[in-house]
Formats: sequence, C-alpha cells, structure tokens
Amino acid sequence: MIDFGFYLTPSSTIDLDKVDRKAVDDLARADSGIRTCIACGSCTASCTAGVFADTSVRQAILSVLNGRNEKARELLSSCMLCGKCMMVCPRGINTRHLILSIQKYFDGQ
Amino acid sequence: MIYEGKQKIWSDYQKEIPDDHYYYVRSCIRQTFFPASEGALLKITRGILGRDVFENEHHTTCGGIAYHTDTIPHETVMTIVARQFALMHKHGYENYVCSCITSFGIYIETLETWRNFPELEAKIAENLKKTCNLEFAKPKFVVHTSDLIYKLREEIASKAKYKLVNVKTGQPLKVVEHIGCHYSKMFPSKGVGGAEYPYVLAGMVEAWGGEIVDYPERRHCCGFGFRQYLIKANRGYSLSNTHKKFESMEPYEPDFIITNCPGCAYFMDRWQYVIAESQGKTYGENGRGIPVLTYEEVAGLVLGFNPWDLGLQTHQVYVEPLLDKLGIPYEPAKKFLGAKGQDLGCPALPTCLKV
Amino acid sequence: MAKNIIIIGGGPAGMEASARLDALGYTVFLVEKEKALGGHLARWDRLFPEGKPAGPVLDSLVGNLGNTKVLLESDVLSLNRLGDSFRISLSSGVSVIADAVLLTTGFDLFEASKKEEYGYGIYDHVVTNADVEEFFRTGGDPRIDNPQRIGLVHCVGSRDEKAGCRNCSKVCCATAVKQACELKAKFPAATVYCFYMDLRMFGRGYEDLYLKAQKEYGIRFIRGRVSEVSERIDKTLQIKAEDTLSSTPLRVTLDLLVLMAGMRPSREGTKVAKMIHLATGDDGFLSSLDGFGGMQATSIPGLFVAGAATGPKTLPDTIAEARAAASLIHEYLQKS
Amino acid sequence: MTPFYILQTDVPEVIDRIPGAYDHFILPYCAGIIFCLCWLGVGLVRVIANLSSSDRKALLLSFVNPVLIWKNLKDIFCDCLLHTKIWKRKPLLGFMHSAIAFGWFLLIVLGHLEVWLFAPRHLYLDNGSLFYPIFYRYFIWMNPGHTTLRGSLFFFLMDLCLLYVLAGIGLAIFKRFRSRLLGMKHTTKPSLMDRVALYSLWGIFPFRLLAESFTADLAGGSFLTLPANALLRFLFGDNLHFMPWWWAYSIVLGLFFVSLPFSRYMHILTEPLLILLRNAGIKVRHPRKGYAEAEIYACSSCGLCLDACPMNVQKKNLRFSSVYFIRFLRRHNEKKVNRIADKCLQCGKCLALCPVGVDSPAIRRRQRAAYNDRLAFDYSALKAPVPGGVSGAPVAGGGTPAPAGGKVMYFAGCMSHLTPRIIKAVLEVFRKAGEDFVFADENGGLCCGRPLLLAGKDRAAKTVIEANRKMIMESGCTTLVLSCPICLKVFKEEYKLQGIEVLHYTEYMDRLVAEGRLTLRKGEGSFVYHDPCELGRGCGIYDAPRRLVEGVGQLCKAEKEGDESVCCGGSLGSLTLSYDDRKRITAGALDNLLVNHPDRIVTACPLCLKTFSDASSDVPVVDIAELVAESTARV
Repeated sequence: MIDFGFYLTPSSTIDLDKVDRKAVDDLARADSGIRTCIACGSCTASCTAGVFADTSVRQAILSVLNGRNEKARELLSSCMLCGKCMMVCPRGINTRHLILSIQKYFDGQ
Repeated sequence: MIYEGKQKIWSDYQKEIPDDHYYYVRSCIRQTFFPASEGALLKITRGILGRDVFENEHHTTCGGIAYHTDTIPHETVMTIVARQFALMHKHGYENYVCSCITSFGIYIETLETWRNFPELEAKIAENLKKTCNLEFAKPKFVVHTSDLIYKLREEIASKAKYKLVNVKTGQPLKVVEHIGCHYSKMFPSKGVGGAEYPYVLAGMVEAWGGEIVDYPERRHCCGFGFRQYLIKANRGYSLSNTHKKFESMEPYEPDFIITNCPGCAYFMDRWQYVIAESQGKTYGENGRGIPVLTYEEVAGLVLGFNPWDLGLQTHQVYVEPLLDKLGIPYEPAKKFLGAKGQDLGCPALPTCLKV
Repeated sequence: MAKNIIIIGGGPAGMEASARLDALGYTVFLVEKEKALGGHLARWDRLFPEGKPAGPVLDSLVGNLGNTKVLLESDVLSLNRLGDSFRISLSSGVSVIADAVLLTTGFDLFEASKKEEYGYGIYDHVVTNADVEEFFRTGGDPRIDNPQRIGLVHCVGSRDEKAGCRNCSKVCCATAVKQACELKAKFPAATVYCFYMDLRMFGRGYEDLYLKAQKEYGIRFIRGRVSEVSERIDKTLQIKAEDTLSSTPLRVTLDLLVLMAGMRPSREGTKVAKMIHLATGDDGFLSSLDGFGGMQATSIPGLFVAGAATGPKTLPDTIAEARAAASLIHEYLQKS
Repeated sequence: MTPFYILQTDVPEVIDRIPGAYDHFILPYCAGIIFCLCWLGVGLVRVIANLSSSDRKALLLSFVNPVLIWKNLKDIFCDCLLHTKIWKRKPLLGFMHSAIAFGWFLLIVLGHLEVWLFAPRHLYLDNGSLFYPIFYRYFIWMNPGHTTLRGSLFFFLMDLCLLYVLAGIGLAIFKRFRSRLLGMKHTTKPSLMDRVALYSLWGIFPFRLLAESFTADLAGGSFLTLPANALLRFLFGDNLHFMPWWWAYSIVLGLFFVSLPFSRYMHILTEPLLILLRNAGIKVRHPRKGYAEAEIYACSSCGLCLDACPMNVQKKNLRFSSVYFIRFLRRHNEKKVNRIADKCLQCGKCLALCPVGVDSPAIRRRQRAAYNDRLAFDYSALKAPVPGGVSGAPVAGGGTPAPAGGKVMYFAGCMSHLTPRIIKAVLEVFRKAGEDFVFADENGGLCCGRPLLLAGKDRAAKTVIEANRKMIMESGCTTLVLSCPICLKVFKEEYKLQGIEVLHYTEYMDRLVAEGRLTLRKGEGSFVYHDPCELGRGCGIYDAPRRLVEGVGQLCKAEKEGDESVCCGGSLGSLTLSYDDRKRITAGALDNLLVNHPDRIVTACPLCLKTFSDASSDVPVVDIAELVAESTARV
C-alpha cells in the first residue's frame, strides 16, 4: 500500500439503515419519551449540569434515534438527575427515567 | 426507473444548439491531460461533419479555476470572459463553444450576472475597453462542446463503424454518465435535460447503441471540487467523494464511464489508482478498473479512430478490455510510441490496480 | 320569481353553498367540469385529525343539494357581466343568466413531478399524498408493494420559492401525520419517517394526532427537507436529507416515498377569473375584497368566492366559508 | 357439686392426672412449634450473619448499654404487645392488635406461672415443658374441694385473658369483612399461607375455649369456661367427649406455627429483632439481606401503607405500595421488586404510618442502587473552573472560587432556580433582616446530590456532594440556608458540614422573627400549609413554617397534615411514575388541602410550589418566603 499523504475521510452522515431499531424499540417500551420528544430544547436550556459539561436530553434522544449510542451516553454521563428537565418538559416526559433507561440500556456496551 | 418519466423531463429541458459556425475555446485541463480529445473534437466537427469551428490563438483561460479557488475577484473573471467574447465578435462569430465545463459555468454565470445587473455589464464593457481596447459583445449562443457533439450525435451514428455493443454478447454496453457539476446544476435550463436528469451524454450513448445506467450517487461531484483537490490537506475529501461514487456504481457493473468535464475525467480515472493503491479496493472486472472516457473519445472510437490517436494511452485505467468488448482492433506495441514513432517507454505499473 | 345563482366548482365549498342557497329558495346552478361532484374530497379516503371516512361527508354534502341544478362535465367557455347580472356559457351548450356568481374553484394539487429531485414519475416507488388516499380507497397501487421502510416528505411544492410557492399549504402536515399512521397501521412492521421543516399542527386535535403518531405508531419525525432521492439497483430509494436538529447529513434507504403535494391555484379558477377580470394575488389564488370582513366578497359586485380558491384551506374552513358566502349572497340579492 | 374455692389446705389442689405428661394429641402442636423454632433459629443466624461486622459490633454493644436496654424493653413492650402506635392513630385497630398480642402473651405467661405454681416439674424439658403449659388444663384435674383462692384467681385471670383475646379475634374477623369501619380503605390481599395462618389463628382461641370448656368441670375454670361447660352439659348431657376439641386445638396451633414463617404473622416474632437492630443504630445496606431481611419479615402486611400511599388515588397503583414491595422481596420476585422500587415517590408516608417501622423507602433506594450505582458517570468537568462563568461571579462547583464574605450562605438549589419567585422572596427577607449573606449558586450551581441518591446512584452522589462540600467548607460560612427541602435533607444527612448550621429558610426566618429581626404583619387571609415530604417527614420540620404562616394570617387545617401530609406528586423520588399519574396524585393532594376552603395554599418547597401552581386553578399557591417577604417590614 502506498501512503499518498491523504486518506478517505470517514463519513459524518447518519445512516438510518444502520440504526439498531431494536434498541430504539426496547427503549421506547421502557419509556415512550424517546418517541414523544418534540425537540423544543427546554431540557438543555435549563440543565444544571449543562453549565459544566455538554449535557442534553434532547440531543441524547436524537443520538439514540440516529444510532449514535455512544454519543447519547456521553451526553448523559454528566447528568445529576436533578429533575429540572422533567419539570420543564412540555410533553410531560419523565426525563429522569428516560436518562436512567438510556444509561442502563447502553451500560457496558 | 420509469423511462417515460425521464423522457418527459428531457422534453421540458430542450436547449437550442446552433448547427454550425462556432467560435471555439479550449480547456486548460484538457489541453494538458487529454489533448487528443480536443483534437478529436475538431477532427470530427470540421473534418468528418464539415462544420465551421473557428479557433484562434489569442484566447486565454476563462479564469475559472482561479475564481473558484478565491484567488481572483469576480470582476476580473468577468473581464476575461468579456475579452473572450470580444475576440469571438471580432472574428465575426456569434456562437460560442467551449471545451471546459468550468468555463461553461463561468460564461453562463457571467451572462446571467450581466442580465440581472446591467450596471455591472456596463462596467465590464468599460474595463474591456480600457484594458484591451476591444469592443464589448455578447454571444448569441453559448454551448459546451458536449452540447455540440450531442447535437451531431445522429450524424456521428450514421457514420459510425462501431456501436457501443459488446461484440461477444451482442448486449449494449452499460455506460455510466457523469456530468460536470457546473454544466447544469447552477442553471438547469442551460443544460440539455436539466440538472436532475441531464440528457446530453445519455443522448449520445443511446444514439451510439449503449445503455445508460443510473445509480444513486450519479449526481454527486466527482471529487475535484477545486479547493478539495488543490489544497493537499483537503485532498482526502476529494478522494472520499470519488470513492462514494464508485461504491454506489459498483453493483451496476458498468463497462465504462463517459464524462463531459475535464476535471471529472481526470479525477475519476486517477483516483481509481489512488484508491486501489492506498485501500486495496478496485472496481470493474478483474480488478482492472472502470475506464473513464471523454465524449470525444467515445465518438472517435465509434467513428473508428485509432485508439492511440485518441490518446487513450494517457488514461490511468487501461482501456484494452473495453476495446476488446467493442471489437475495436489496436496494436499493443504502438501504445507508447511518440508522435514521431519513437518509443516513450511504458510507465511504471500499479500494483493493486490490474492492467 | 326566484333569482338565479351560478356556482362554479362542485367541490365541498360549491356543494355546501348550493345547499344553503337552495334552501333559501334560489335557483342554483352548480357547474362542475368533472363527471361527478366532490372535487378532491371524492378522491380522498379518510380525513384528519380523527381519520373519519371521507365518503359519508361527501354523501351528506351531495344529499343536501335539494333542487340545485347540477351541470356536470361543463367547462366554462365564457363568463361576463351584463349590467347587474352575469352570463355564463358552458361547453355543454348551456347558457345561464344569473344574478350572482360564486366561485368555488378550489385548488389543484402541486404536480409532484416538478420537484425533479424526488423522482415522482421516474422512480418506481415514489407516490403522492393523493396516491396514498387512492391506494386506501381502492386497495391497489403497484408502487406500494408491502413497504417496510416508508418516508413522507412534507412541503412538496409548498414553502418553496423554486417550486413557485412561498406559502404553506396548511393541510399537508396533518395529512402527512395521518397518512403516516395509516400506513403504519397497514404495514405494522414498517419503519415510518416524516421529513418536515416545521410541523404546523395548528388545529384542534392535530397535536393529539401528532402525539399519537409518535407514541402509538412510533413514527420518526426528522426535521429536515429531503434534498435528493435516487433509485438503487434493487428499486429501493436512497434518500438524502439533513437532520437539522443534530446538524448532520442523513441517509436512509426506503421502499416507499410519499410526497405531500401542496395546494396550488386551480387552473380552472385562474381561467374563470381572467374571463371576469377578477384579480389574483402574487401567489396565484383569487383575490377577495380583503382578508377579514370581506373574505367572501370580491371587487366585482355580485361575484363571490369561497373555499380554497382564495388560498389553502382545511375542509372545515372551506365549509364555513361556503356558508358565509351563501349568507352574503342572500343579503346581496335581498338588497338588489 | 364441688365448692368454687376453699382456703388453702395441705391437700394438693391439682391432681397430676397424667404424670408421664404425654398424649398423642399434642403431636400436631409439637411438630408445629419445633418446626417454627428451627426456622426462626436459622433465620436469626442468617440475619446476623449478613450484617456487616461493624453493625454486628454495634448490636452487641447495644446489649450492654443501659439506655438502649431500657429503650429496647420499652419499645418491645409498647410496639409488639400494646401496639401503642396503632392505638394513637386508630384506637379500635389498636385494641384489636393489643388484644391478640398482649392477651396471648398474658395467656402464655400466666399459663407458665400456673404450671410453675401447681406442677413445677413440668417446666423441665424432659417433662413436657414444650407443651405442658399450653395444654395444662388437659393434663390436670382439680382436686375436688381443694381449690384455693390462688387457683381460682388464675382461673379467673386465664378466662379474662381468653376473653380479651377472643374480643380481639372477633374484631379481626369483623375487620376482614368490614375493614372500612375500622378506618381502613384498603387492605392487603392475603396469600394462601396467610389464609392458612389466619384461619388457624382465628381457630386457636375459640377451640381453646371449647376444649377448656369441655374439661372445665374436671380441670377447673372461671366465668367463661364454667358456664360454657354447664351449657354444654345442658346441650349434650353427661357424656361429654372432650378429646376431639383438644385435638382440634392442638392441630390449629400446629398449623399456625407451621404456616407462620410463610405468612404475614411472622411479624409477631420478627418485630422484636427489628427493634433491637434499629435501636442499635443499624441502617439498611442491602435490599434483601441483613437488616432488610429483618424488616421484610417484620412487615405485618397490615396494609396501613396502602391508605398512606399517595399513589393510591388510582386503584391500579395499589400494587406499588410498600406492603406488596415487601411481599415480593420476600418472594424474591426480582422483576416486580424492581418495578415497585422504581415507582415509589419516596414521600415517606408509609414509613411514618408503619406500626412496625419498616423503612420501605430506604429498602427501595437500596434496590435501585443494586443496579443503578454501577452506571457510569463522568463529572470530570466539575474539577475545572466553569468556562466563562458569569463575570467571575461565584459559582458553586468544585475547583471554582468559593464565595467569600458573609457568615450566612444561601444555597437555592436547582429547583429554586425554576421558581425564581422563591429566590426573589428569600433574598428580600435577607435584605429586610439586614443579613450579611452570600448567594452561593446565584449563577448556577451543582445539584445537591439528593436526586442521585434517590435514584440509587450513590457513587455519583458522593462525587457531587464532595464538590459542593468543598465549596461550602472553603467559604467560611457558619450558617447555610436552603430553600429546597430536597437539598436540606441531603445537606443534613450526608454532607457532614462540621461547624456549619444547616437550616431551611423557614427555620431561619422563624428564628429572625423570634430574635426580633423581622416583624410580621398579620393579615386577613386564611392559609392551608402543605408539609413538603422532605421537610416534614424528611427533616421533621413541622412547626417553624406553621408559626410563620400564623404570623401573617389564619392557618387552617388540611384533611391530612403533619406526618400524614400527602405528597404533591412532583417528587423526584419516583423514577417511573408517568406525568398523567402524577397529575392525579397532585389533584388528590389538592383535594386534601382544600377541605377547609383556604384563600391560599402555602408550601415551602420549590417542587411542591411548581407542581401545585400548575394544577391549582382556583386557589393561588404561594411559598412561605413570599408570604413572609410581603408581610415583613424591616425592624
């Protein structure tokens, strides 16, 4: 193989064909919030941990839907479960449960 | 794929292409990498089909590459363009044909700019007067050389010695067309068949007996993308774009690729070598790559030109298997002979990409 | 003597207005270019938000027509003013002199093939919202062949300057969500995506429909417009869009793509408006006197408008406008 | 006819009818009691073995601590025998429990005393000590004409006790069918073994009455058994067959003891152990083993927690009550245990009402931690200063500059930041009182860690607590005032802030009033005060907020308040409760508050405030801080 000094760049594209539908379905069974989020961003805006680290329930949900499970885990790893997001969610999503469900589902993966 | 649907769109995007009397300008890249293609164009239009295609030595680059790499301002480019048009006018022509897709895009964009901003046109005319002392003029028609060949495709077919048919199986060859981005993506009405389903190359392939295959990434850029290639740090993106296209077309097993853009012909050909040598991945039958031809090369082959006179030896992907399919005779020994018959020597062979 | 009223367009607005005016004792001529009444409603299977069947709604509209003289398969050849009255001549040879005219010419669905990048009419498995309704109504469409991955594109020919329509078509979001649920119910194993720019679920019960689509049907809503569709070697469709919520390009393979064709001014309406010199707006829809109190009136005395002829409307809006127009016409004829 | 009693003579009163002290009918009882005792022994060893070594040491030490010995005795007597806790809340239920427990206890004690007095050799194991005192009236005959006053007294006492127990049993049977009349809306569904034990228990004392009545003419009796004997004679004539009744008595006793370990009645024997462990200061560490096991078996399945649970506004949620949680824990039903553990609001009302004092909320937290504490977390960002923190203002977080200045620090907490009206009011009161204070998390702070603890993420909570603790300790403050009871609870219990007084702002403001630094203007309005779970049951603060409310208006009562206050439904304790379920709990809690038609609802927790504000359409909801702020003038 020859090293030309430039390489194929990995695609940033979300490939929905490769999304683990089972993970989404399992999580939806655990908490329907993963489906009912309307991406308003209230959770991220009010997040206590968000002041210190990149934390967002909205983005975590989206990441799971887009098959970026590791990113979802990262986005929630700094969560302190304070529950502000649950209070502000206009869809009434039990965000704390959803966060724990996502953490549990991808625990050790 | 519903063919009638495409036909409907093609019928919506008809472009007027004059039959004769062109002022002809060359392509910087093609002169360097595929000089025989431009030679073939003149040989076919002037020699075989008897058209008046006038060329004069005073025309220059259109400035497109410099423009797209942000090294010269728009106004400069437009003045260069105005000079080209003025030269055409000076020689009594009003039909302008260019050999390069980047140039074609530049000309169309410039004319549209002038149409929308007449004050800019006046300013450029003044620039032209000041710098070159030439009379400002606009062409009646601007076409790309592929438009011209498209216009003449049936005449070429009537004189053809070969068809784009596999002589062993009798099946039409499967051809992937690649249209340069600046041909119709910017101004769909300026291209034959529009932007989404351009017909300019498809029409030629159909006329000459081949079969067009449409594949998902057909619309995607070849990867040249000016800054993507020209700056080495970005070159991986250029390669990745090409890779994406080849991955997408691979299942269709095309016999060759026809393209109407200088950069595309070059990159789709050369990047196959780079992908093969750096990734170990090859496309086409037996790891020999998929030949990439310009439309003049294809026309020349169909008309029975000697492949080596068409410059097919300058391609990275060896065209011999394609010539075999077409039933076109060639002399392997003469492949690397110079203009005066001297032996130029065979270039070093790649390891992964088979020849 | 009963006064004559001509109503041009036999869709819901025309039928509702006819029924009202007929009940008030006028002689109503309802002109329809097609073979049957109903307009788009006749080609629709179910209605949002509850998914109520369109058939009974249509039947009741037709059933209320009373003594209305229905003139089917009648193109308007000419329409002009004669003093205070109007004269219309139709392709069927009929001419009528009327005291008032109501234009209920409705809308045309955007021609989805004009959005070339979506490949309607070119790719084997691209259909429109109207095709889906037809599929549910008649049960057959070779393009809808047990799809397991379905995408619905909102705003096809709406909110799209390049497609000639800057405006929202108002009904497509709710229709898309409704059809997404219906398709999921029909093909339970399917994964269904809705590609939207903004979800405009403004009406009563629409948000409930949206929630149901998310929660019960598991529809995945992707904020981002489909930019390019191509067909793969196995006839499936490769979709490119941006997931704008994560600012990332997105790709997916689908077995069926449904285009939510928007509402465009009807060709017939435009033609008739030209005959009578009624102005049209920049968007091509007929101009009413104003957008508030004069919604059903026009600049021409005795000429009225109702329904989607003056811009995208939902069915309830259309029926309400038809009633309003009937009452306005009655008032006009009482005065004159 | 023998005389009722005579003065003591030298002739023995009691004839040891069967000196070998054996009859076949005792076998069922003996089998039962031996099985039961073995089972208990093994269980006791298991519980002790599963305690941590430090807990075991604490237990041993408690046995030599006179204070604790006294407390143990008192608690066991009051809780296990007299059931004073139940008496306080539901007197009739209390009577029922004490009748059965204390009555039976007396019967056993008196029975043994009787044996000791009249047939002492049978108190030895080889002479039937296991069963002799139980079936004493079978084994002896009265020596006719020689009954002493002492003997008659025992006959009387025994009959009295039996009547006492029977009254309790009667009530118990009545309760099983008509529980509402005894003040319980819901009762538990008994399991099969519960039924076996229950019916055996119901049977024991009537059979005992019958058995002793049949032999009362021979073995003696008193006001209950002698008339019964006469009645039986009247009914059946002279030929009374007493053997079947003694068999029946023995069989139901045996059945009871065999089923006991598998039934709810295990609580009778486990509760004393639990009291010993609790008084020794032992806390639950594992959801199933050690202390928890003692709690699990000490649960009487009485179902008082069913009525206590705020989730019971919906009948479907009854299954998430503590009693079922404990039942499924006992049955090792992991799936149901997890579901119930996650559902709980952690309001603590079941614990407050539990007659046995089973801390089910704590066990649920242990159950949550069993999995959740393993979950990864990343608080590395807490170590770095907050990027671009608002203009260098103090921000609570590890590594960030600790706010310097006043001796009083105010920490609002996450939830107060969602209810800025509380923060605004607290700050106003601070200013009016002229307090020199520092606002720790004015520009955002860390969570207190309590929500993490509630979710069972103990390690994560520890990290957060450590970061906050560092900030507070370095600030040099001496008083920490909190506006969120959730924070308060964890600051008090877990932070170990030596030298710093941790106060809820209601306590702090109450103190300001007492010190004369604030004066409240009493207005016209009537207020109902909602005790937030974490403030009331959590931290035992009931009076300070009420004094403040009374200072500004008229305090009216809720239907249930104090330690019986109903959770607002907003609690962070529940991990799985849906929004719809919470809304119903909130509606129920509002109904509870509004029985006396107050003008306003007052609470002292941002979460309660927000939850009630969203749900209460007619009656405005305010925070005490707001009330105080609007009714205060600077002194």
